[in-house]
Amino acid sequence: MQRVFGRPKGLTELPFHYCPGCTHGVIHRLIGEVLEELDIIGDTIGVAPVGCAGFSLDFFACDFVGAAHGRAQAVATGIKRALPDKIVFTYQGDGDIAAIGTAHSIHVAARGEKITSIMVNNAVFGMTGGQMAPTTIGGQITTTSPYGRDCALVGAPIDMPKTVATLSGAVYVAACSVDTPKNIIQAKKCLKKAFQVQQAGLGYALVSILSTCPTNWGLSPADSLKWLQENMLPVYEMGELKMTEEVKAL
Amino acid sequence: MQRVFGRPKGLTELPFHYCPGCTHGVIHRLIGEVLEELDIIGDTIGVAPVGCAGFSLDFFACDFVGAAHGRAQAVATGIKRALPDKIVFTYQGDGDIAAIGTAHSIHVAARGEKITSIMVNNAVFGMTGGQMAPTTIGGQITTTSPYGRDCALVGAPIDMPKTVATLSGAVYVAACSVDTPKNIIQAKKCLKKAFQVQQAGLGYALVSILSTCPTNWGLSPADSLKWLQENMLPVYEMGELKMTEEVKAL
Amino acid sequence: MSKELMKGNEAIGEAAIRAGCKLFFGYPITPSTEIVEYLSKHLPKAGGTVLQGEDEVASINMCYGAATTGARVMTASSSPGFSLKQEGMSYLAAAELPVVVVNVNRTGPGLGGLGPSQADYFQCTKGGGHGGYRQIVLAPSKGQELYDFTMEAFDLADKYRTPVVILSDGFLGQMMEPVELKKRPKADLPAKDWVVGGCKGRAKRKVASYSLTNEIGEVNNLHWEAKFAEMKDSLQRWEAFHAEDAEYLIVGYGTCGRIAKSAVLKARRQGIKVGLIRPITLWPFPEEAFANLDGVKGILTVELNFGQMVEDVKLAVECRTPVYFHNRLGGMLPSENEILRKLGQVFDLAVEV
Amino acid sequence: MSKELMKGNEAIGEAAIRAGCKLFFGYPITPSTEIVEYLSKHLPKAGGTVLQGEDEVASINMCYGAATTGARVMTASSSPGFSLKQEGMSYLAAAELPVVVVNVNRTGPGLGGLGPSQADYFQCTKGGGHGGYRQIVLAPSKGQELYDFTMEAFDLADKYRTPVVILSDGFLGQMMEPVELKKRPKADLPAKDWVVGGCKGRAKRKVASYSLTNEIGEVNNLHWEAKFAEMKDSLQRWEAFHAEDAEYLIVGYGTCGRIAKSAVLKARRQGIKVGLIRPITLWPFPEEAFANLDGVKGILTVELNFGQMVEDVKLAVECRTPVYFHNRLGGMLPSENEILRKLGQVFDLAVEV
Amino acid sequence: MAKVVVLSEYCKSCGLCIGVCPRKVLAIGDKPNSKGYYVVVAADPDKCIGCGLCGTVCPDLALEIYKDK
Amino acid sequence: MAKVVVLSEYCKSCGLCIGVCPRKVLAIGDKPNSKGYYVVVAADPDKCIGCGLCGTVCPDLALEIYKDK
Amino acid sequence: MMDKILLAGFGGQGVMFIGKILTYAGMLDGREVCWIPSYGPEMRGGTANCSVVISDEEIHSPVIEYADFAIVLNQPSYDKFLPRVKPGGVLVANSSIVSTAGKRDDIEIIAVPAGDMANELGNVSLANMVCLGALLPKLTMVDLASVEKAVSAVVGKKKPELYELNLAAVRKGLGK
Amino acid sequence: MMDKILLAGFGGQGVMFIGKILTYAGMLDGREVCWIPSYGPEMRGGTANCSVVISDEEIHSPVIEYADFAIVLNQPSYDKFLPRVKPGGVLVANSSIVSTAGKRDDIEIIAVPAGDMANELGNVSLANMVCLGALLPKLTMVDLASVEKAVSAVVGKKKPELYELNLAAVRKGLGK
Ligand SMILES: Cc1ncc(C[n+]2csc(CCOP(=O)(O)OP(=O)(O)O)c2C)c(N)n1
Ligand SMILES: Cc1ncc(C[n+]2csc(CCOP(=O)(O)OP(=O)(O)O)c2C)c(N)n1
Ligand code: SF4
Ligand code: SF4
Ligand code: SF4
Ligand code: SF4
Repeated sequence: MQRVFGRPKGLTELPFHYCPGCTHGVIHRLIGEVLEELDIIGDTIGVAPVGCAGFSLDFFACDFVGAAHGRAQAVATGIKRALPDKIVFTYQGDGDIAAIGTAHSIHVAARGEKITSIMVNNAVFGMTGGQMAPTTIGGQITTTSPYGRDCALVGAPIDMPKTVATLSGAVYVAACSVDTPKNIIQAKKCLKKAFQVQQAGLGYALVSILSTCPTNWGLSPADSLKWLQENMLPVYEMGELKMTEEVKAL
Repeated sequence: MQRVFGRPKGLTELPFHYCPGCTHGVIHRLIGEVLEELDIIGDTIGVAPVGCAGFSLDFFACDFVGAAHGRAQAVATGIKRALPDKIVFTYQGDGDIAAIGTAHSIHVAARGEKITSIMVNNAVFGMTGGQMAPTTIGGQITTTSPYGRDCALVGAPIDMPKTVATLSGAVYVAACSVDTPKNIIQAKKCLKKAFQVQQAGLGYALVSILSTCPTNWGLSPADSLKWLQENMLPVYEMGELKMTEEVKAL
Repeated sequence: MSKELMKGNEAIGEAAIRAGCKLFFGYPITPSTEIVEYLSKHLPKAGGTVLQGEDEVASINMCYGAATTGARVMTASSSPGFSLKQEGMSYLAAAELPVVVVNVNRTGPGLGGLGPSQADYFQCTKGGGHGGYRQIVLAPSKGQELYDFTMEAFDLADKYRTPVVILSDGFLGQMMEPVELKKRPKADLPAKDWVVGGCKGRAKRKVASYSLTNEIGEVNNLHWEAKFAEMKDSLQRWEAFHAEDAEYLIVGYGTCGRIAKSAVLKARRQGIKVGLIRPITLWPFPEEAFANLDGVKGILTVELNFGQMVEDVKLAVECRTPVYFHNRLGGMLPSENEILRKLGQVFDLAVEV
Repeated sequence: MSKELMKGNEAIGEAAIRAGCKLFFGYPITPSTEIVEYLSKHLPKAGGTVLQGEDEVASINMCYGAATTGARVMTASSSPGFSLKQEGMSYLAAAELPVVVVNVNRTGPGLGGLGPSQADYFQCTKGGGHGGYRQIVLAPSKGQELYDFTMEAFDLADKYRTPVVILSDGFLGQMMEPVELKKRPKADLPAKDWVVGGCKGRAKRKVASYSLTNEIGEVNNLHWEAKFAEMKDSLQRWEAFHAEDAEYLIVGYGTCGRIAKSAVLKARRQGIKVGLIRPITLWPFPEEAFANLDGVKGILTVELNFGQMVEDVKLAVECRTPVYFHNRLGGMLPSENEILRKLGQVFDLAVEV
Repeated sequence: MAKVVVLSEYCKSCGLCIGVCPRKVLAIGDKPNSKGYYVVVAADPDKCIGCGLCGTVCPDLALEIYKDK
Repeated sequence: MAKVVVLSEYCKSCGLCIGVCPRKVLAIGDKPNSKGYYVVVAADPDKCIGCGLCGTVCPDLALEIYKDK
Repeated sequence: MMDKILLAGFGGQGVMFIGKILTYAGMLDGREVCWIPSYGPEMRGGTANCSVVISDEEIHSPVIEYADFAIVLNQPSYDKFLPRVKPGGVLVANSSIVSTAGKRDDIEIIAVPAGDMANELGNVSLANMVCLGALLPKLTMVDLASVEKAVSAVVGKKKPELYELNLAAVRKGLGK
Repeated sequence: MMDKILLAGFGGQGVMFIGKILTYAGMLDGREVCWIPSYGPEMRGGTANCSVVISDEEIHSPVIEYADFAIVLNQPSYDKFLPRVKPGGVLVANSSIVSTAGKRDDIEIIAVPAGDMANELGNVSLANMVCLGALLPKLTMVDLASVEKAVSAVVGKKKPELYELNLAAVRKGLGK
């Protein structure tokens, strides 16, 4: 018999340190597969900021740089400008990319920085224990919205990909989810395209992925998927939100 | 004979310190008139960050706070949260609002902070001597784009109001210009509405205004207006870009 | 009065509410997060507002804005987040705005770890932001002090129109101890006749921090210099623990200060005359505590860093007695025995641990 | 070799290009702006890249990224902007990344003014970011040194894998002086076997600054502590100007240092034995310059701040001779006569100005 | 009847008002104000129709317009 | 013929694979791994059709799937 | 007098909880108390531990170099904390899942099949309370009465049935 | 020997330019030189000034407390810098727009109708060069030849006609 499914070469052998059922791991696998399939493991530098994925430096088989919270895209910009022929990607949480990293998220897109960003949206600050994020859903209870997020006071959740899509240097913006096998397969396609956009030097590519945080949501892994489907999917626009003609032609 | 035009009560008697022909002054007048007409001089706190308008603290007749470069909206948020019944506005350059202040520009809009922001877009960093701003036009020569802004390397200019308009807490977003009497009158209407939106407590309002910088553009005041018309107007979308139903009903 | 068992961070939050803090702006960061979490739960009930900023820069500038209105306002963070606030701290000092800022020091530099550290001592007391301003820095060493000093910080901030830093650490912040929720007597504070809020019925006001010319800059700086000098003269505070007859002094603050007390007691039980100076104000540094060093044969400074306060100790001691240094790093803490051992070693004493 | 007349800021830019700097990330701020402007014009011609960050935080983190690849990289700013970079500075130090950072000190705190100042001394040498890291700080005092030290800064950064700060001020940055555009001899530097760039043909690498546990944190910090100690031992540098037989020493760096030279010469002409110690490395502070104070009756430290380096002077002098202080603030400069007058006053000397 | 009044200490001689005046009332004068700007003058005052265009574009509020009501 | 293999040291017992398996092959086992997780086992191994759904949803790459080709 | 107690186990085994109960118990008895969690960016679900100091005088150093008492609920905790008990001290191990093969002669090791005993009470997650009960007779600063008060204070008000269950576990551990 | 020169006027009057010419002149003559602009967030179009030091030995303090020479091109500059010339020094004023009514007896004040003279050359903006010419004979560290070299170096290459014009103005100021 032949192995038809297993660990991709884009990942190291190290077991993930994520909580049981946390879909950060699924996204890791997809990226690992893309790196392998595009044969770019040896030419890629990943950047991880702080957050649950902050220690993912060890999980990917490519070179990796750890950045300060929110700074992955600025750091990636520095790397890409120094090494324009290499592939550079960032792996960031929603807090990272849509709270403290907002300015960089906007400006890499405005500049058309030739990097790929992956935003893992789990509607909370995971690593610090489940505080409200800009992406927290209306009414959602977190440790800093103990009475439920009050959109009248703090605004409705940000749909970051939509905002980023308004910027001319963002040539590919996709919003996916990893709640079902079907969506997982779709997410992989988007991820792959986001790396191909970079290989072709077309501009900035962002893939946002809805992900679970069973620990901070206080739900079982299975219930977390359900919660995502019921609460996040209706709020966040899904699909390939933006594709320039050049990207379509890829 | 009766005075039919002159200095509004919303301004102090102090002559402006702006360069000859700089349209910062026109915008000041419009705001001064709005403050007077809405009878809110005594209830308003303005916030000016650093930039050519950084010393405008002295020019308006209302209370004023000087903020660090880029921080006007965060400071205004603090003031408004402390004094929800007062009128709070920010007067910011394009560098301030679209470069260093980007994160705050996005998040006041996301939160629907009940303040009014005025963005004066002159396509350069004026006060520091005419460096490239995120709003600098493609090909435009500045001291940090001495060979003309190369959009392939640094991206095309940001149309900040359009990006801000994607955020749900931004209920009124307008883009104006003060290059002609007609546009000046239109700008005043938008400014007035932006303050009325705040009086009605509806959410965040942003008015972007194209303005000249004869000094750093190296043009006469009259030629500056022409340059604005020929180079900026085609790039930046004009008009009331976003108005919620509630704002329309005002 | 009955006591409540609370985490250090929670004690800070509760003290703020009872001190009349009406606004809190902050961005979560371990190990300070319980402060914003506690306040998110309790401040709204007390009529106040908690707003999570989009980052630390936003948060400190929201504090700046709120403080210009005269409202009592606080923020809290931990080392990397505190670094991001440094421009804001400088602006607060320059605009003379009363804001209470908590730094729950974790170990660095860079991302570092979450363990306790005192490596932000210089950052709080000397460096930090640009422009050479000074700010009051209070160093609590237990739950009750976290509570008391936070309360007092609001009064000090208002009295001197200055930011006040509470320098805590991850150990103090996470530790649960019983805290007596005292009421603070109303302080006699100057009227806030400088705040903005609409100029109806009075002349317009402005709050800002620029100097149009060098000449104005000099005048402004001379004003600040005088104010800092006044604060330095009137605010020094410390705890002297068995220091009267001490032949050897330990100097330590915060977590190190309280651990050192156990070392002092243990040494005393062995007949060794050890005492402790525990600085409470880190700025102004309590130089006065070292005015009389008669009979003191030597000093051992204990810190969780590469050696920072030890410089202030040396400057205060003015070479009248030798000053030694002991440290632990990276989130580790010294034990009382370790301190004792070091004491024995540098002063050539027979100690039993 | 012929000289070029250039502004101090331009000299920095030119030196960077000739030192092989390939990337510059910065955000304009007076009075540092000519650096980014000069490089925008000239670095692309030399095959390099200038990118204006969206702010200072972005810029320093872009530097961080570029440095992980081994490229020579620089940024420049001025006091408020430098404050915003402090988290980044701490990360650079922790990840041990060679980056040259220019701070053209202007007067603060807060927005302040554009005049020269030395109020960021502590911020550069001690405080700044969190975590108690140390970084090399070079203090040029004229155009030629701005050029020379900038070149050298790149070598030092690579040699020690550390950020290096050039602490200039608005006066030095704007002043035009002739500069000899020397070529720097190729330094013998360690191989950059730690850089990222794609792991093809080798094991994967990572560059980061976290400590998963306190135990790891301690190990990391001990490593840094040892490295800082080594730098402290081997890097101290200063200029001694008529110091051999001096009875009175002035200590001043940068702009104050050069003004003080005129004061020294004027005093000497009056037969008063005055000398100058001009620290060139502010960190490590040149303690060795004060090893021999025989015959020195007193020291006068001159600074453009409330008194910062004077603490390092006192620590170095160890009470062997009295240390006095003179300052100007807010963008103002002392004249040579003013320094002389102060010298006469504190040491009770008859000076003619 | 309409009248335009120049507040000389405010005028910076930018000339923008001159360009918009439909009746060519205004011109750069030959007397500098205390700051050295050659301020605008109503060279042909009687032609003014009080349309207000000059004031609308003046960045320095150097113009007042009076009208019979 | 298909086979699912559980790499026990990777499994965290989250159970997601169990939910998606169309043939109910998998179940939580009764032996903890070195970290204390009761790892999933192929309770009914012969039913496996090698569809790969379990592997697709497994966040920890604890499953390998083998097939005859 | 001062009891320094280390408590360790997997996340989810209720280590922090028994720490807090002990601390409350001390406080309600008028003692000085101090509870310190371990804290790190460790994998969630990893080992958790906390320490408790209960004393009749002010607690200066809360750092426990060597503990008087320890409760360890799983194997890694046993291996890690065995050397941290001071000679003459007492260690309680949940022998349902901990092998106390690694031994020390200078301390007392109490092996309690707490998991099984908790199971008998219908809830394996009460193992922590069983161990607490087993340690109680050794402690000098708290006793059953104060633990009862503490459990009542912490969970009693809201969930009386939980109070009963927890105390049953404690008593079972105590052998009562 | 050391010439300390202050130069002041409106922005746009070319104050910085003559400062740079003097500095270049000194450098091309092998002197030590130093040029320092004033710098402030002042209103654009306000007063600008710079100082130049030319010396045959190293210039340590570039700060000019009292100047040996000054050129002032407008009234505010005259008023501001008159007291900053040291006794025995020389001040050149553009008397076309500067009233030298405020006097000092201990310095030499040279009133040159530089604006008018420049107008005669067809360009009022050459007033700065006229004043420079008027000061030249008083300077110890630079002379006409070196100024010629400097103007040539600064503007000569690109715009020969500008070179001629500037030098004509200097010569006119010199009275040649
Ligand atoms: C400057 C700074 N501020 C705050 C933090 C604390 N912090 C670390 S990660 C994080 C947010 C984590 O949320 P997210 O980015 O959504 O990632 P997740 O953990 O949910 O995967 C925060 C606030 C920090 N490390 N540095
Ligand atoms: C932290 C910080 N960075 C940079 C600066 C320098 N600075 C002051 S204003 C400004 C930009 C001015 O441009 P803009 O906001 O567009 O306003 P304008 O002057 O054009 O009206 C800059 C870069 C500063 N004061 N503080
Ligand atoms: S805390 Fe949430 S996001 Fe982080 S690893 Fe656990 S489940 Fe995943
Ligand atoms: S520099 Fe430009 S924006 Fe600033 S006042 Fe002058 S013309 Fe206006
Ligand atoms: S009011 Fe109209 S007509 Fe009169 S001067 Fe102004 S623009 Fe001309
Ligand atoms: S527009 Fe105003 S400032 Fe300009 S010339 Fe006319 S009156 Fe003067």
